Amino acid sequence: MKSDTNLADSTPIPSISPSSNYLITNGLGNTKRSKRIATWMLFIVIIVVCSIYIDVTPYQLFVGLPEMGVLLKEMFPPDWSYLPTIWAPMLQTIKIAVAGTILGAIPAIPAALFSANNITPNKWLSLPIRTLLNLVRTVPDLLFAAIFVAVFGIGPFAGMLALLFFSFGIIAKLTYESLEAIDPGPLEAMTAVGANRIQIIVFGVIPQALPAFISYLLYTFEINIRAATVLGFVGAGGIGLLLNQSLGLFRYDRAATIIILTLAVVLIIDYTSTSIRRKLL
Amino acid sequence: GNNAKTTNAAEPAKGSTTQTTETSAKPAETGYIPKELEVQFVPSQNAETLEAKTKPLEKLLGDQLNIPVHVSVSPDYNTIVEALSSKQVDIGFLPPSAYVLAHDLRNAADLLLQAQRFGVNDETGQPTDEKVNFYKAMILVKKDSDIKTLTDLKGKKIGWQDVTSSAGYVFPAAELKKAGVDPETDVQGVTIKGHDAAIMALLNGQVDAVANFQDARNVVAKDVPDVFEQTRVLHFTAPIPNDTISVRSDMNQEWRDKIAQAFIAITEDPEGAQIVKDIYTHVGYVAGDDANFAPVREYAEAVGQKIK
Amino acid sequence: MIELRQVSKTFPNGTVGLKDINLNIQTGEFVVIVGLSGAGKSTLLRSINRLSDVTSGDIQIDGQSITSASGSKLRSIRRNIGMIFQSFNLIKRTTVLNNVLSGRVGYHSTLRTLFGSFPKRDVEIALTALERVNIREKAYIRADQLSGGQQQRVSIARALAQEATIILADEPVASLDPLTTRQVMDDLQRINRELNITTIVNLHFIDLARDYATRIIGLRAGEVVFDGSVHEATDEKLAEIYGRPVKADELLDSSRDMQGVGVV
Amino acid sequence: MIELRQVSKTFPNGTVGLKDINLNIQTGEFVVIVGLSGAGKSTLLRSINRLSDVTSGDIQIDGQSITSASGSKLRSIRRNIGMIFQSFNLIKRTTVLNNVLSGRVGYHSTLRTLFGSFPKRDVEIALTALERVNIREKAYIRADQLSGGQQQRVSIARALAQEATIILADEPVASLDPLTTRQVMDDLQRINRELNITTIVNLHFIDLARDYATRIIGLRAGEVVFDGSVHEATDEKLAEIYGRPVKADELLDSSRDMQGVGVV
Amino acid sequence: MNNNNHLSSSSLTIRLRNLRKWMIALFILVIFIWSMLGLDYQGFQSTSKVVSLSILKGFMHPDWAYVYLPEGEDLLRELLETLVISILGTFVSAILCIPFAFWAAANMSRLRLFPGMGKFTLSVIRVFPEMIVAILFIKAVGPGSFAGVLALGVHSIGMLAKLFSETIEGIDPGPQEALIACGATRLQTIRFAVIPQVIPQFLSYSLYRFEINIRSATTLGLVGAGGIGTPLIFALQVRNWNRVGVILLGIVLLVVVTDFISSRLRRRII
Ligand SMILES: Nc1ncnc2c1ncn2[C@@H]1O[C@H](COP(=O)(O)OP(=O)(O)OP(=O)(O)O)[C@@H](O)[C@H]1O
Ligand SMILES: Nc1ncnc2c1ncn2[C@@H]1O[C@H](COP(=O)(O)OP(=O)(O)OP(=O)(O)O)[C@@H](O)[C@H]1O
Ligand SMILES: [Mg+2]
Ligand SMILES: [Mg+2]
Repeated sequence: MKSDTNLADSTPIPSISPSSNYLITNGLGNTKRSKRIATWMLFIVIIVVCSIYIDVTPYQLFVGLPEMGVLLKEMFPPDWSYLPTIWAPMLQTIKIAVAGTILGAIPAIPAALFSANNITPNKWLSLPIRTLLNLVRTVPDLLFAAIFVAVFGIGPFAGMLALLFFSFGIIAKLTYESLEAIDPGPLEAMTAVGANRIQIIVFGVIPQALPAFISYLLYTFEINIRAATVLGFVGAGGIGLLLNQSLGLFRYDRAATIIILTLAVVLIIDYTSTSIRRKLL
Repeated sequence: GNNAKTTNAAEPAKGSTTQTTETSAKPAETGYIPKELEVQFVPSQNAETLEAKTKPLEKLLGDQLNIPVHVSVSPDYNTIVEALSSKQVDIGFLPPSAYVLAHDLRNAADLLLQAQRFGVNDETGQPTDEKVNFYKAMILVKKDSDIKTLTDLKGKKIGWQDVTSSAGYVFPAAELKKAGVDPETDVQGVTIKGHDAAIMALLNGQVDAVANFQDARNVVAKDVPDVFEQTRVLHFTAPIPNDTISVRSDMNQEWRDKIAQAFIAITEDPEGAQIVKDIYTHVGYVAGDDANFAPVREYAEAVGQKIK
Repeated sequence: MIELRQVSKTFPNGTVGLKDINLNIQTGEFVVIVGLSGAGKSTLLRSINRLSDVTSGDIQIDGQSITSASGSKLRSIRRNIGMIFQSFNLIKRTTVLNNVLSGRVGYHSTLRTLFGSFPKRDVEIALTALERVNIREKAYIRADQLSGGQQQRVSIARALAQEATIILADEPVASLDPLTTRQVMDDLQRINRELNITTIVNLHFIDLARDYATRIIGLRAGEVVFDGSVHEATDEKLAEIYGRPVKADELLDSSRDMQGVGVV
Repeated sequence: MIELRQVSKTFPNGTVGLKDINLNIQTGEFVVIVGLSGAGKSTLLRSINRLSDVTSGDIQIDGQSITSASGSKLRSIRRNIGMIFQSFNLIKRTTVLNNVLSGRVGYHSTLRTLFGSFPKRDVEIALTALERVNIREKAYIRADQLSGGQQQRVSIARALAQEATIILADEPVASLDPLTTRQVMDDLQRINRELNITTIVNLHFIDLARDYATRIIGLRAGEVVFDGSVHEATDEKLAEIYGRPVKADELLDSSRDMQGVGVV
Repeated sequence: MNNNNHLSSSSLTIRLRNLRKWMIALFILVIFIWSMLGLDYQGFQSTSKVVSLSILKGFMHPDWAYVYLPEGEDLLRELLETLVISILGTFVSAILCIPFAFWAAANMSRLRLFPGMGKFTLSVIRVFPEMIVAILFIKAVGPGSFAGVLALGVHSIGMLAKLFSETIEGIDPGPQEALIACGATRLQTIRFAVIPQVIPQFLSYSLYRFEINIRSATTLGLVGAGGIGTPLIFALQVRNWNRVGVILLGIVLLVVVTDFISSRLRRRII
């Protein structure tokens, strides 16, 4: 293998004999590997301890599965005669969800930009905003609902506010995380042409992050449509209340009707939004 | 038409009259013999203080029955009825309507005991020291309201609870109907979740009347101390039976007796009585009589919630 | 004028990128940086407009220290430095024209550019720049639908449209065919001469370097191992840069005996 | 043997990538494809191992039609075709060694490779391949911490480790210095000769093409405009490929008058 | 001139595209206004001042006694249970959703119908109300934390798999091509070219879901499936603001701590 030695000679790298090189690098690979194994072990231990703590019984799940079938069977056939009753509440729910999502998404944009480490390296700005986001996301929607009802009285407005805060927290968090994952190349290019921060955002960040943002917006909207339980708590009517009533009266066939209508709404929104997105981007 | 079996803890079920349900046809000696007991508690709506605590009762019952007892709490009765019917729960503290549904609709539970609470003084809304096994619903209006009778409610805005709530909808609505006001068409109904929220809505003038348990104003009084001065009871309904203690329908008769005895024994012990009162606001238990629940069925039917 | 004083750069993983670099580049020079792959050429260019911070030392652009500048001062220094990236760094999801126009944002107020509206003049500048690199017909196509060389040309057009006084080009012709290579290098040379624009180019081909450069800098393992005019860059000197003699066939001559090629 | 019969390819956006291509490439040939940027060189290579489906026509590899193969048959054809990508296509977030090892998955059952464990022999093959392109010392470094040329070399090592009978290389030396360029091209030539491996390389430099190829194919706007031996590839023929005369200075000769340069 | 022609035709397409953008913006605006009009804003309520004050007072004086009770069922232990349920629930859903995610990802299949079916399935799972999922599992395994784990786990498949599949759709196709060109099977391509690219995002979404699950404890409380939710609902129902205050404080602390740890993890992974 004359050529091989020739090649090795020509390299500017100091020639370590191949075998020792192999050992060194392989050793490096091993420590990484054992670290990874340790992480996995720790993870498994945590899962096992947790399972024991709350008394997980897979066997019970297995023998209990047919019981679930009993209930699912009761959902069919759906009670179509219930459809006229649920139209208006569904519409109401959509309205609340639209307003809550959009009003939550608008402040979420600056919040996300200020929280992303690669866009706002200033810790003194990002930390308080992240903390605020944490707080907003933490407060259970029930509590939001209770507070807003206390201040604004029962009705859709209080429900919308509860959704607004929730949407704000979720969209901002997801967006800033995907902002942190964007390709830094275009940002560099914009930095290099002397763009200021806002220009970097407009030209380097937004084109990259827009699809994710829209996707999170729709995702939140969908959650909001289904978060109707909260709306029930604030007397905003909505589809969640009817769902609870159906369950309370054990009318699973009506619950099925509600689920199917919700599914239809969600699918229609999904479809229109993807076609809009395709046109926009 | 449901002439369900009366299960009486004090004198075992020989006195059963017309036995229509399948489950009760079983001989008393057979049936399910528990090795451990799964108990779930669902509060009825007339509680002003509640604790989501289970351990004390687990201990009290366990001591009495000598088998392991596991107690859980749930704010929603649907799950308990479903769990009873799939035999995942052996004993349920069920609100009246939930008991009727579980018993009539699912054949999942039989009545064992009924809880007693202190009565409420109609005038002051404060508790008396009389132990009763029923409570009432009421329709509240603002003190200065010009609504004086039930018929005045025509065309007004009423805040109901869920349509499944005995005190918040079924009883008052049925009596409204009796008085000639159709609760579905003659009034403007608004569903409000929570008796407290309903009273707040009344105070804020968002609704003209609300249906509540007696006397839900005590809950609101923590925030609005003069709630009693601001409001007036327009109407009290017929008594609603208190929470039940029900057992799964295939429970062995001997064990039914044992369990009933155990609960009664707990309330007779001062320490036990205190615990049960603190957690569930129960002050005693009496043998349950399914006949007491006839009004629940009747009223439900009156508002179009016929239980098949 | 670009001045580097004792510039060093060590990456977080311990790799030494640059080691004690001292350079003085006069206005209007056409400097070509050569060196092995991994020698630190990209790192050097990226330090000059401070895309990567140096570990120690100071870099001055026309007397202003870019290593200590910040805020709008740093931005205005950068606006005058155009950069062509080795990996193009295009905004893939927008059109070619928008990519080129983005090179002009430094000239406009934030508000104006916020809505992506540029004066007609800017659009013309951008289209002219695209014409120079022969892809004006792709102006309204999304950048991710281009071939490798076409993407590289868009990145060049962006730097041209920036109308900077310094151009840093990191292997601007790596993916280009000889024709376009010549065109691009000629273009760089022309603006260097006509507008007296300081130009620093990383190149792999010594011949190309000799053709265009007024000065060649050789890097090896992060150190400057050669710095001189084209005429001084003799084969011996190049041997130092590449760590061994550069054989005739590595000069990419066209007349050669294939059997005589070394390494086989 | 690779046979292309009336192969055409039109992209969804209407761009014509290839137009009615007919080619016969014998086992052991060293073919260099030249052409302007955007001529369709990458598209042609990607069609041969069916990374992009052709619109019409048929491509046969050793008598088997890859255009109609599927499932495990398609996979086994592909396993015998190594590819070096213009844009490297490295898995950035894993180590260099893992990248190279991924070239060997075709030899193992899915189950075995799922847990990422390769036989010792494979690791040795991978390390040898890295040694050939001079970056063995980076084996345990994450691929995104490499310089451009280093990344290109990893991608070459991956194709070498695959031990294929056909190698398709899409501008394998675009980001490499002349030294490494020669080494890589020599290596390709050596395995082409010693192991009789059919090699198809896209190149931009005609000189390099003339040095290594046994046959040169010229593409222009998706069509084959030249196909012949190195000796046939005269300057006039090249003029056809590039659409105008190739001037002396475009051959990257080292002796030339700078003022004479054309395109300005 | 040819050039001019070209220019004008392309500026026309640009103008058309802008017009379309404005139309869509207008459409969204109209929908927004329509929904705002349905909101029936009634302004501040007469009791809002007293009530907010009493809520605020409750929050200012949290029920510290509830933090730790010797006999159990205090804040700390309920939070621990919530944490454990969330960990297991997240684990269940993170595992279960991976096949769904690949099923629904459009770039993992040549066919259009197949991922379409996957997306539809996920939509169905998503619209299935949490309540019903919880009831289903309570019927199977009885009330308690295990039912909570299963309900959380299965319910969140829909969302997690949707986010995962979008991540998969967004990856760089280059490495996949490289693997395909080596003759790798579909699974091998996924293992070597897809997984390394999506792992950080997967973990990030799982951690995010973990956080949501902690919050969902309130919903689970509705069905008595364990954790801090039930005490919170009870406290809310009887307007015991001091208790609500201390519970909220506990949840906030728990989420902040887990968020801190998870962002640490994320940084190490990326
Ligand atoms: N982000 C990074 N982290 C760690 N090491 C890096 C990083 N970027 C580059 N390096 C290392 O620094 C050295 C110099 O890299 P640089 O990119 O400057 O090389 P180059 O001369 O441009 O090479 P090429 O011609 O291959 O592009 C290389 O050894 C490279 O591996
Ligand atoms: N995904 C795509 N969609 C639409 N058009 C494409 C796509 N990929 C390539 N093209 C177009 O097809 C033509 C041929 O592209 P190809 O990548 O084969 O060129 P090439 O000869 O490899 O050029 P280069 O030397 O610049 O890499 C180009 O005009 C290009 O714009
Ligand atoms: Mg470089
Ligand atoms: Mg190409």
